[in-house]
Amino acid sequence: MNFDYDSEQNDLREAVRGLLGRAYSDSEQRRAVVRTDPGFDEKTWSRLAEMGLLGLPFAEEDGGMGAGPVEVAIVAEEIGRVLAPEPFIETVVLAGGLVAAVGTTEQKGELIGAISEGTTIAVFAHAEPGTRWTPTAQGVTATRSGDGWTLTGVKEPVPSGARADVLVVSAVVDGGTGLFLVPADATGLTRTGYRTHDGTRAAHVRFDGTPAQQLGADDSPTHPDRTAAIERALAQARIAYGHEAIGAMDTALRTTAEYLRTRKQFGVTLNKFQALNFRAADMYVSLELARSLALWASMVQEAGGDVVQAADRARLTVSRASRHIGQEAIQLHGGIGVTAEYSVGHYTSRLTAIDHLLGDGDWALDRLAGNVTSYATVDPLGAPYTP
Amino acid sequence: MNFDYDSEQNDLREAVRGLLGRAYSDSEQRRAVVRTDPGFDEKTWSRLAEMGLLGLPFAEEDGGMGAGPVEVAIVAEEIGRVLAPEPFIETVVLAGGLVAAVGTTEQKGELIGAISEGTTIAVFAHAEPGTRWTPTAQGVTATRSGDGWTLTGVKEPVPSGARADVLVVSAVVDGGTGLFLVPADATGLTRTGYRTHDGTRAAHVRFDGTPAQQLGADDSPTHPDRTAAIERALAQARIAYGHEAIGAMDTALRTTAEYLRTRKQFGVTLNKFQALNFRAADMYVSLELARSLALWASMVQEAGGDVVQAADRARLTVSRASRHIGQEAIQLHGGIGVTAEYSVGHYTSRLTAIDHLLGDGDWALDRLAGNVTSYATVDPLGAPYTP
Amino acid sequence: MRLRLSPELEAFREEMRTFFTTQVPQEIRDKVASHREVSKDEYVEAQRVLNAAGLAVPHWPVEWGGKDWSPLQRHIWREEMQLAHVPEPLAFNTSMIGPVLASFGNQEQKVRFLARTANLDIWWCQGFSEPDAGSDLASLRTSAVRDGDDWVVNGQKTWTTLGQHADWIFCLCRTDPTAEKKQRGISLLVFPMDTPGVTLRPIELLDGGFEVNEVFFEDVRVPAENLIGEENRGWDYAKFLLGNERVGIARVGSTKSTLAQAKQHAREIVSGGRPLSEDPRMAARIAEIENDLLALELTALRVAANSADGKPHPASSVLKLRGSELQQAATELLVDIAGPLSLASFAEEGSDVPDWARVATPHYLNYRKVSIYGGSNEVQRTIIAGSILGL
Amino acid sequence: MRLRLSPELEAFREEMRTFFTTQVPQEIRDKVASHREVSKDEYVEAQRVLNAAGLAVPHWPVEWGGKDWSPLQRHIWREEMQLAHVPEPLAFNTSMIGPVLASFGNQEQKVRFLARTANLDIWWCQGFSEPDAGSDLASLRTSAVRDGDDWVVNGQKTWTTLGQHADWIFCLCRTDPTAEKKQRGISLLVFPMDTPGVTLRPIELLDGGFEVNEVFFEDVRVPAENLIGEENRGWDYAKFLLGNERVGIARVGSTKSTLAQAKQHAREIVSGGRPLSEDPRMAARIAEIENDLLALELTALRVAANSADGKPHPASSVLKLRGSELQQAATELLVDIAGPLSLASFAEEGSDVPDWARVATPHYLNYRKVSIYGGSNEVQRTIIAGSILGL
Repeated sequence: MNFDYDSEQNDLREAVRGLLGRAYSDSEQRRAVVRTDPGFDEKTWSRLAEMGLLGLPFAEEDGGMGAGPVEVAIVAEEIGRVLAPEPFIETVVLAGGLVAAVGTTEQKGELIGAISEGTTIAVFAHAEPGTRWTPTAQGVTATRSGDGWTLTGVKEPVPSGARADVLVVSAVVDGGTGLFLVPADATGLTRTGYRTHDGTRAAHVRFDGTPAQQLGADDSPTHPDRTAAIERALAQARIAYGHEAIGAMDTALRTTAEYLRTRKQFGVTLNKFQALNFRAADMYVSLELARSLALWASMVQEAGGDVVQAADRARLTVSRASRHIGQEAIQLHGGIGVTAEYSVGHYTSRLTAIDHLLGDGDWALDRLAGNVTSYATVDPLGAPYTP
Repeated sequence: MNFDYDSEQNDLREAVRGLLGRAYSDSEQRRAVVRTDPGFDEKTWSRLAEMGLLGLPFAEEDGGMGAGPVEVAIVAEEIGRVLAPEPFIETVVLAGGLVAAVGTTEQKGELIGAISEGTTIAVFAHAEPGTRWTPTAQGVTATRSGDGWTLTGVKEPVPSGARADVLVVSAVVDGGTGLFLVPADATGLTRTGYRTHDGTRAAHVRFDGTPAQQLGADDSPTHPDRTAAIERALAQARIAYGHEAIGAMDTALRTTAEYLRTRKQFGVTLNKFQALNFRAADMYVSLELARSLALWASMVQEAGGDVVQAADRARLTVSRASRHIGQEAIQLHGGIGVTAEYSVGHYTSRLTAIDHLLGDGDWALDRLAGNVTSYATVDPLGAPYTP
Repeated sequence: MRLRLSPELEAFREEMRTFFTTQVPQEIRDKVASHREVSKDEYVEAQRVLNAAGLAVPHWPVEWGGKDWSPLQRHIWREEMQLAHVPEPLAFNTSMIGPVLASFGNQEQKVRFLARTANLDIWWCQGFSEPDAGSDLASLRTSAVRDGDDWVVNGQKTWTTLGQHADWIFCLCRTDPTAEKKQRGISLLVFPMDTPGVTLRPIELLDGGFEVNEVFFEDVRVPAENLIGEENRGWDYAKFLLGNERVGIARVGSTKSTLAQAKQHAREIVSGGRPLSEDPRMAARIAEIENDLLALELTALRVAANSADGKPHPASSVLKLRGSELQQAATELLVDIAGPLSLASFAEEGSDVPDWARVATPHYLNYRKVSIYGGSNEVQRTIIAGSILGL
Repeated sequence: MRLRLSPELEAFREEMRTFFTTQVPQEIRDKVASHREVSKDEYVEAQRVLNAAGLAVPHWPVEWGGKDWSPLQRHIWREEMQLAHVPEPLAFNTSMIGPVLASFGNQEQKVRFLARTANLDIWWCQGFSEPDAGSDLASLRTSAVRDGDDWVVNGQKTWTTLGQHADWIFCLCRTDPTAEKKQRGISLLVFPMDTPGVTLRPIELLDGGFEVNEVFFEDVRVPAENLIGEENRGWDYAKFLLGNERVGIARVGSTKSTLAQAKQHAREIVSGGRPLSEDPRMAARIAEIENDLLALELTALRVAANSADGKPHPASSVLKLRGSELQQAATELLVDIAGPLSLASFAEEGSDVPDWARVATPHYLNYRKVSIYGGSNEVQRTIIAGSILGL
């Protein structure tokens, strides 16, 4: 048991921080980037690829770097630190993760390599207006059509859905939820993109008898139920978003502390007001507790433990911390905190988005509460968190 | 619509405050009184009777003063202000209220007069180890026995149950819950009294074929279900306890503010520490909001509106305020706050007791939540709060 | 102590309710209800409907269009207006400069401005805060120097709400930089926004909207007759005006409507096979906010009933503090009910996400302001601790 | 970054668990588990069992009975001890005066005291706080004046925990009232509680128990050799000692047991026709406290793993702050689960209310202390704001 990064991990962090720090050294740079489609900087995306970050968690034989969840967490945290809008988690952890988990050797060969090289942006089209953070599909249906499948229905909101080159789509199949690949130029595919409050992009995606390829071997008339694989991929993404949130909270807190140290009112700097300092101290407490849980969840993933439950735990604590820190960061700044011209409000905006992407704190708490009387105590180093 | 006391009500408050202020002018007086059984001062009880307070809400024809819920609230608040341990709400509002609501003319003639004169202390024996703030009985059963009834089972905790001259007892009857009168010297009645953390007394009361008189006319072989009457009496007591809590919180806050103004640390008085002042300000906010709701609930009762729902609303807000103010009063005092030798902790102790007597905040919230989507908005001046 | 409204007040409430729900155009009220941006023309139209019926400035002196209402009537008027989603009369006109002019302006100024202010013929904006004078307003530095018959104004204001619509500004300027206390030496000037030397820069907010501005003054010449009240007494007028601002800022009616919407939406969202409204924890969350709001409303009624002498009740700080917290709790609730749909914030045509869910997060983010403006919650706590608890 | 314990640490944990659950008398551990008062004899017995196995003072120098354990081992030792409801070795002996003697005492003092301190042959108490020197400890006024070979001590201490059991006291006294800074001029003296001139007055607490005392000194003569460390350096030793106090004060293991009990009791209480544990809001409340506790435990592990240099990690303030909040949340939870039964607090024979429900409220009231003692939560926030955030 230890919480230390090894030297390679520290090097990785330095490298990512350097790259993203240059790309988004002040909040105006980010504002300029997110103002126009696709809402991120394609050049920065290429540089992430060159550094090997887009292939980080994939097996080397699939064209990846063979690194683990802790490395992904490091990248996510650095993304959060500067609010880099590049769809790293969407493409690498979620869509890429599903391809790596379920895809055939061929599909992996084709897609994992292209994702790692930065030439293909893949996203997971899963949320639907009628569902609420479920691992199953409901409104998009897959139908056998000759050798392949066709999809019908609507996915929304799909993060980066308009820019994506490939969509990994969940859809209702006999006996459960299947996974399919749909290229951007497929017939019967309509994508309507829009900007979201946090500066990123999402889309309404309509499938109208759209041809689709089954993800995984299509060698039986039926499609296996992929709910468990989706649940697992969502859990891994929840953990990664947790780290992005940690990075964002860290910056929000440091920005706030700096503001308190320098902003003058009533002839003195704000850090002469004990009530404000105490609230900043409480923000620090929230942050460090959430950081511990996020790191632990990544370690559980690495150890092969129950990643779904660990992700729920991280989600709950990160959600509570995100609201606390995001709201207090604005309040302690005062008026400037709600402007788009100053950085700190964007952190709150992004934290709010992350919180609602794959299940918020109350949602996670519901899942944990359903189980809470089935055991006496939680042992973070024991079952079910280590196999 | 107005929130002002009239001049008679103000006079009543002054008189009660004078009497109780003399009886409990410092917390040592109260400590001495609660140290020995029955946990209150019989002389003070007589003086309350002499002032007419023990007959306050009862009809004049029954031997009472014919006053209303607002007058009862005034007395309860003054009781809370000095933590007077006399069982006013238990005897007058609960037991007396049930007799007045359900009793025959004879029973009223006998009991209401005796309660009003202070010669009989009656309490409601209702809680059972197996129930949780229900308006029904479960563990005590009533059986027909000749002209009367016998009771079997256990009530606990019964506030002031060992001192009481008469018990009003809820018990299971065919088709619901009935109400019965049991004098202290009944055969088959075993009462084991004890001190509770707030200095008052409670008892374990065992009925073992104990003869009992039905409350209300005993003119049919069956006993009518009294659940609604009990629910109503409990609601009235919840409102009265709410006012007692308001009085206690008011003192706790004033004591705390005084301590902050006078206690020195680091060479200055504590009110030089902004963080502490802000927390005292938040206590004030909680108190005033709870006060508004408690006053409103009494007005609903007076107007003949839905007293049960109004009591639940008051209960919720008073409970939240009680915990907030009770806990902060101790914390802002520091160590002295948890000693029995200083006053403020006793306020927290009593507030905690009140909170758990007839249903705590979460319990009230559950009842309100069950109903919350059945209407669009709450109009405090409209239905169901005015008839 | 009496719960029921008198028959007269019942009738009054009914009259207000009927007026607001039938006389103010539905399209405008729908926009307010759904938290969409109300245009300048719509603001003006709504206020003129109210003013024509004598309902825009009831708290003004009778001779200038006011009604001699009790505080409880004013409370009912405001709550019913909010419940009906009527855009409130522009606060800068009716709660701020109007009462100041009526109390401290000279007769000529009253005649010149008051009727047009009530009717929103003049749209006023506020020139108070500066980049280095926010909560510490008395540190303001914008200067007005007397030059012949004019004041010459130089400096900068910020957080000027809806300044982009404004015809005139009321502006605190430092007229005596040598005054011993910084609160002295400040005067209140009014002048048109198109006076040469006035420039305005809109500030984009987190929700993408533009409602506040920076205003710059470069050698702006203001005729001496545009001084309101006495020279160097501007701080007194500002305090008077900000006291008025705090009244009604609890916004109970508005939060009540938001909560009613939340219930409706929670019924429409399905979670775990049942309406979200039937989730015990969601139901409890709604019920708790609702009860908190009831406590606030009753406190507002208590304060209204006890402030007949015209001065703001000290407990009005409770209304601002708690009112803003509950506005924020209600907007956060809507985001959480929207859940994954809340991500579709700027979706347009072709989206299946309902409008209310699209605006939920921008609205939530924007509403972080309500605990900052009008005297931040920290300022309110300072007032409570100091003037009520004696700390 | 690695989740699993090494096989050695797994074995260590197993060894601790086995020892604590089999070697420390069950009756004593049951008392701790049910929050009943542990007698002096039982404290002594338990600590001697630990000490005999080398488990009372593992953090002391090896030559005085310590083990050369890693911070992680110490963490495991403490958590397992709490989970097994073992009364912890008396903090005044093992975490406070012991380490001070080992670090700053002279050889003679070490020989004289340390072994007996580890074995609880001497029961120490703390003479630090005074009526006017609580959080502001440096304002203490108890004086020690040199007179020949003795110090003569006069003054008063308070909050002396378990002073009624104590054989000796370690006591901060002002030895140089002329020192420029009040932190200078304080010295640390030790002396027997039965020295003439020492009197003790127990203070009754809210739960009816007596665990703290006032201690009065009237011309108490203390031999000069009983000065610990250097004259006028007592403040440094106090800071060293209080830093040790903060470590382990998160009390995760203890809160974890309380929470496990809460779950068990919630299963036994019936509410609305089902076990209270199946009430969705009660289940969520328990789950949320449990998750908060997990976050605290993991943070304690992080801090332990990062404080190998022996100094308390600055984040240890987080452990104290949050640890006390969660202890209080867990005790409040038990009161709420007990519900109406919580009123039967001092019931004896003949009551049908289970023991745990009787002690719930007194325990809750008593535990309001944990956010006050050992550096109040306000002190911890000050430390975090100042030394971590630079405010």
